[in-house]
Amino acid sequence: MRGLLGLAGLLVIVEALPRSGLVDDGYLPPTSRIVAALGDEVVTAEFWQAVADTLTAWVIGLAVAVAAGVVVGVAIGAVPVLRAATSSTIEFLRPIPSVALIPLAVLLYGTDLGSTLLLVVYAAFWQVLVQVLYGVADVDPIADETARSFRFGAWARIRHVLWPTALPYVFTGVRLAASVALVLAVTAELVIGAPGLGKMIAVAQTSGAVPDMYALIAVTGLLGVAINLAARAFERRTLAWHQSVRGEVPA
Amino acid sequence: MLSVSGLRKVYQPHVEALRDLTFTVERGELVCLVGPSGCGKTTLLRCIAGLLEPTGGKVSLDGREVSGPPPGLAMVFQEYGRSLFPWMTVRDNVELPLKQKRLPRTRRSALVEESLTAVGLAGSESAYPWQLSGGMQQRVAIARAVAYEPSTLLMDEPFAAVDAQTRADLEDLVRSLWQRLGVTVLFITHDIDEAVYLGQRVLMLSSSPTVVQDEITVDLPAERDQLHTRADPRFTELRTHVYEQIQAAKLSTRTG
Amino acid sequence: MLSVSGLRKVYQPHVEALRDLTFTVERGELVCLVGPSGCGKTTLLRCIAGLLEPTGGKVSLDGREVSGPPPGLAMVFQEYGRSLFPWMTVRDNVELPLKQKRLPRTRRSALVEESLTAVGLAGSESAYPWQLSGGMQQRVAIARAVAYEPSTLLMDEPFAAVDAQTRADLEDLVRSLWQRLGVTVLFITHDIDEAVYLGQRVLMLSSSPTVVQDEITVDLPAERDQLHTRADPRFTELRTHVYEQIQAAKLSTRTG
Amino acid sequence: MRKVAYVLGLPVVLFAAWYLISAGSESFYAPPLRDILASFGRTWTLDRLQADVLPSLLRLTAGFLLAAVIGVALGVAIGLGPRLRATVEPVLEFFRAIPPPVLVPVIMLFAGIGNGMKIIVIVFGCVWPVLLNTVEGVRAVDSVQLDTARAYGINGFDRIRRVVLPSASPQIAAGLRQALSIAIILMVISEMFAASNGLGFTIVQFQRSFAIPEMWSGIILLGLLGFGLSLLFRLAEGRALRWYHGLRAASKGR
Amino acid sequence: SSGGETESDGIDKVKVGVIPIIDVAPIYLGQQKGFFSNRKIEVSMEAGQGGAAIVPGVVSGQFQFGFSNMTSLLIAQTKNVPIKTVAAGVASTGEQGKDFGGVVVKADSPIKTAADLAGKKVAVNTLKNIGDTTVRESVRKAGGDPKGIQFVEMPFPNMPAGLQEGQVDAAWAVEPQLTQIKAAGGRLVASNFVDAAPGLTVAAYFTSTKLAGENADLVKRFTEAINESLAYADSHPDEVRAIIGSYTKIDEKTRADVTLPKWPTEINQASVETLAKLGTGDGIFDGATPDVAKLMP
Ligand SMILES: Nc1ncnc2c1ncn2[C@@H]1O[C@H](COP(=O)(O)OP(=O)(O)OP(=O)(O)O)[C@@H](O)[C@H]1O
Ligand SMILES: Nc1ncnc2c1ncn2[C@@H]1O[C@H](COP(=O)(O)OP(=O)(O)OP(=O)(O)O)[C@@H](O)[C@H]1O
Ligand SMILES: [Mg+2]
Ligand SMILES: [Mg+2]
Repeated sequence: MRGLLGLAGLLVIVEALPRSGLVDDGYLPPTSRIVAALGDEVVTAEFWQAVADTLTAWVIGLAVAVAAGVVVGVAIGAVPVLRAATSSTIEFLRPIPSVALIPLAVLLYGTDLGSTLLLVVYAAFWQVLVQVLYGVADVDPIADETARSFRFGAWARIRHVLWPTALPYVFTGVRLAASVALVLAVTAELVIGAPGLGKMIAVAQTSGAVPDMYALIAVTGLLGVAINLAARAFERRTLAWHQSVRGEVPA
Repeated sequence: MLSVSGLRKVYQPHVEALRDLTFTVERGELVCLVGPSGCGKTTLLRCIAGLLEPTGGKVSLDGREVSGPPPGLAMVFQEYGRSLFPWMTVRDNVELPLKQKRLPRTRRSALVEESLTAVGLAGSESAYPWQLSGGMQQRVAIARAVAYEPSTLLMDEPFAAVDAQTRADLEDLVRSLWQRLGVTVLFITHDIDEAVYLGQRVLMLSSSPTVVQDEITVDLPAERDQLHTRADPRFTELRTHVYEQIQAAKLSTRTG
Repeated sequence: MLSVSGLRKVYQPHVEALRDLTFTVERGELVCLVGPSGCGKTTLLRCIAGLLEPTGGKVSLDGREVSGPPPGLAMVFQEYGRSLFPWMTVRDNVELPLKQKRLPRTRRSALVEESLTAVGLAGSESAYPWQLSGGMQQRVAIARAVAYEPSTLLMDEPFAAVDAQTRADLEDLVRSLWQRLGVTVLFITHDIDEAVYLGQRVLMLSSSPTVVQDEITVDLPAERDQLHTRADPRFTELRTHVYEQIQAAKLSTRTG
Repeated sequence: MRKVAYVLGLPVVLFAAWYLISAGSESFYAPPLRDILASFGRTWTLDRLQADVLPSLLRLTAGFLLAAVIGVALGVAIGLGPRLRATVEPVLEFFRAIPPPVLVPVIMLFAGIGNGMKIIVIVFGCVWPVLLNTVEGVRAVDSVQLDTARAYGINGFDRIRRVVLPSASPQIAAGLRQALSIAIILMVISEMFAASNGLGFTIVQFQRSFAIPEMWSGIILLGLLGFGLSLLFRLAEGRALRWYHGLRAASKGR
Repeated sequence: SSGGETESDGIDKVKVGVIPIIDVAPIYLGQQKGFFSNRKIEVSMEAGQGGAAIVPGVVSGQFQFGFSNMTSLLIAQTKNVPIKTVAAGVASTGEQGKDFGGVVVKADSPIKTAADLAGKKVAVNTLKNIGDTTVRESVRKAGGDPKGIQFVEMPFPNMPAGLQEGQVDAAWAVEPQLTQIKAAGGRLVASNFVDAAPGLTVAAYFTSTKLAGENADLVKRFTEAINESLAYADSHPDEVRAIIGSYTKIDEKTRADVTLPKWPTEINQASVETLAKLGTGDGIFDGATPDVAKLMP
């Protein structure tokens, strides 16, 4: 409910800024005009096709990145030797921007989904990985010793001690990765021209169709909001035991 | 048989927690360990459980040197709160080690129920540890160890947070478990009466740098109960002896 | 004056920790609180400290209703380990509340040193809490409260993790502090002897749903010491009375 | 010795593999590593470093620090106030999902085309991991620690400074670590627009002018830069979080 | 996959990497008119943001053909990128003040002629490319000194705002931004394409040398189809204005107002030589000299 208030505030500001003449409405149109443009968009099949294309790239890319990030992160985090051996490589690869890999992606996949996926996975993977690494390091030694004293095997320790401890970190990682994946899906479409929202934005941009451009940008933003809502709901269910969730139940 | 010989532990950079500990505990024996706060009792227990690598000397259980947690061992940690998994209910906390032992489901539920009832927590199975009081949490940790039916049981001040009456009940629980299953028990406590009431022997540690200061054999009858045993004049004698030894341990370090 | 009237606390969704508690503690009084594990002692203390909102009834200190932690209050938590800040050394942990009180630096160092020495931790100032044994951690928490020179002192099983000798020393520390500063003390313990030895009055809580089961005034002389007071026949009488009351409390709930 | 072996081991193996596999490459866009390395020395001369890498580093530093401050400050406020969180979270999520390349032109409307714009772009991109991690870290502060602070009258700013922030610091460190590499990425992206110097600009320029070995050498330089910065970061983190690493290792047999 | 996919009925599927701007209207028109399918080519357009995606796509065979500006192609040639032009793309109208690209300033700007641009901040979409070399030429021709011009990179869509807000003193814009700026009161001070060379070929369609070698027939048919499209577009401006609406979001009014470029069917080789000379003089080829002949079909 309160969240709607926040969004409403944003809408009001965007309406007021151009109307008051603080910014030229040719460059930042008021909310009403953006909404009108959005209204024109949502009735076209092309628009929904674009949303579907973007979401497909997003879902697949995110799923691959999260799965890989978690598996690699837990493996590296649980085995100190692996961690020591890989950390320099990870730090080397991490700051390489996905956008710099665009020629490589196009080389391999053209404008297919593969191109977008390559960029999405590459960028989102690190988000999850780093969070998992920090989460794994957060295991309470007493909890771990308890598990060891009862002779839990490696797998049981991962599953029952390490994983629940890392879970809040993983959630943050997934939320970060979710938006990064969306950002890169759109960027890849924007630059490479793979079908999707990004391509539509690019077209609107080069055509100087400003309200359309903002309407499409708003759609990406709203997708982000929706994704976060889902993530939060899921978190409330799975982390009910965690201080961050239980602390907020009114006492 | 548990044997500790020449055990030394130095924490980095230079806290010498244990200097030189040597003693043995027979299979099926119940030995209590007392000593001043900070003398290294917890450190000792961790070394025995194979959780901590000693700086010198060695620990062996049934002839094999301990390098990791030996099978059939259960431990009640002094930090009971942190040793319970907050993401699991009480039942799951108690049941998890049994699952690791691959016990069948029905056996598991029976053991869980039994042990929780024994510590007076029947009815709290589906609460989370952080919804319980300190004493209740400690009892969950005890129930977990009891349900495990260990062959070696290490307990680190396991009754520190429970009231007198519950404490007496739990003492009797440990003794009956010990008698019934023939488990080797090493029991750390601050309560001298408790040490004498429970143990067959009481080991007294000096304050840091720690050695075994003294030990007594508790020559009370094997059948003990809260009322009569504690009223036994021999009981009073023994506890006075222990008290004096500890006093002496403290004084010796205080003066030099 | 601290007054608790009709206090009720229900944890969500439906654990009734406290049913109806009413009692008062005079300014400068030392009252001990005993009760079975899980009966709501900690809950009560949190309500008094203004950390927890009661479901019903009210708590007032010196006539003002408590809605947040009142000034001049110090508390020793049952979860001593978690109440120390792991990112600060022992010294900083003890000193932090004094900084909040805006005491000058020299006064602060004097208080820190004094209180750490009193609990037997001189020399561990620059260790981190997690480098200390359980009992030592608990004593840091006590030192922090003592150094604060509070006007109201709430202690939740503060000596649970220390050995018998240290415990006796700390008991005397609390009594001397109380006499010297005239502080109001509410002291939770599981040790009935301790309650009688320390308190001017002992409040006994029933088991859950909790009410005040009974209370006794400890009519022992104000000057107490470990040897003579505990040998006093009146002491034995009083502790027996308390013991029986608690027993009764337990039984009453067990049977119905 | 061992440490050095760990640090260099895998990269050496990977580079060797790349070298061998690419040795006979005919592909215009994936030239042999030999050529890339040869162009590395030629390309990244001292002048180049000064003219292009230095300004980039300055913008990067400014953006990263600004993001850290904003992320932590906002994160604490949001983490401590469930109501505030409920109100602003959707708006933040909204902005978080907008791709920086789309946003750059919009930011240019307000911030012009100078360094200010580039720094804003960096901040806008890398504030999120700091913010999210701070929020979560703050929410997860141990209740007993908070109660202790309250009971002793440690309130307001002091509570945040002495209890909330240190307690959340391990998670904040995770966020800063993420932000650092994102800042590098955004440095490149921001320099793709309206720049006339900078590492990102140079790489894009190489790409556009089909100087492919040079472009790859730039990407390698980016990696090295990231590696170097993360080394610095780890040093700083090791100092600031010494208590935490000690605490977490406390009983791991040391 | 050098030749695209050939269906069993002999139809070649061809992907063309284009930028979704007015310049490529003929290929869309040709597709609509059936100039490609007549020649058993099924074209589909892949709209990328620029050379970064199109050239690698063509080189790797992901796209069979691409669209790029001439200077970029010349740069590629100096680096031996294996590509070759196959057809003309778009050309300047050659009319001063009536071209599809030009340098504009704000109405109240002190800049009156191209010569005044010396020492000023001028926006171009990419540095070291066709924009800055041709603008320099305009300044030179107007008697100014192009050395002092400070070129600033700015995406075309941002130029109206950048000019308005004073972020730059002048902007080299193309349609539809050119019309937009003029509508907001902007003033044209130079037609740089016209100044650079008569009938300047601004952009061209190209393919990889590999495809040109392996599937000369396909390339030939594509060239024929595109040439037919170019000719058709050049003579049917109304249809061009209509088709632009199908792949861009330029509104109807602007579509009616924009200046359309010329679409000759031949690459004006002399103009390309000039472009190469200008670029060499400005140092955008890194000291190399492009071999125009090698690039030509
Ligand atoms: N992680 C550590 N790093 C450094 N010193 C430590 C560490 N853990 C324990 N010590 C030190 O080792 C000594 C023994 O600690 P230990 O916990 O074994 O004592 P204890 O006998 O269990 O005390 P208590 O009865 O108070 O629990 C103490 O002086 C303590 O400060
Ligand atoms: N956060 C919580 N959520 C739900 N129930 C709780 C919570 N905290 C405490 N309780 C319940 O309230 C009751 C009283 O708890 P409290 O901690 O006050 O007991 P106590 O008297 O301090 O016990 P002990 O002597 O064992 O410390 C217990 O039954 C406990 O399960
Ligand atoms: Mg201990
Ligand atoms: Mg309690």
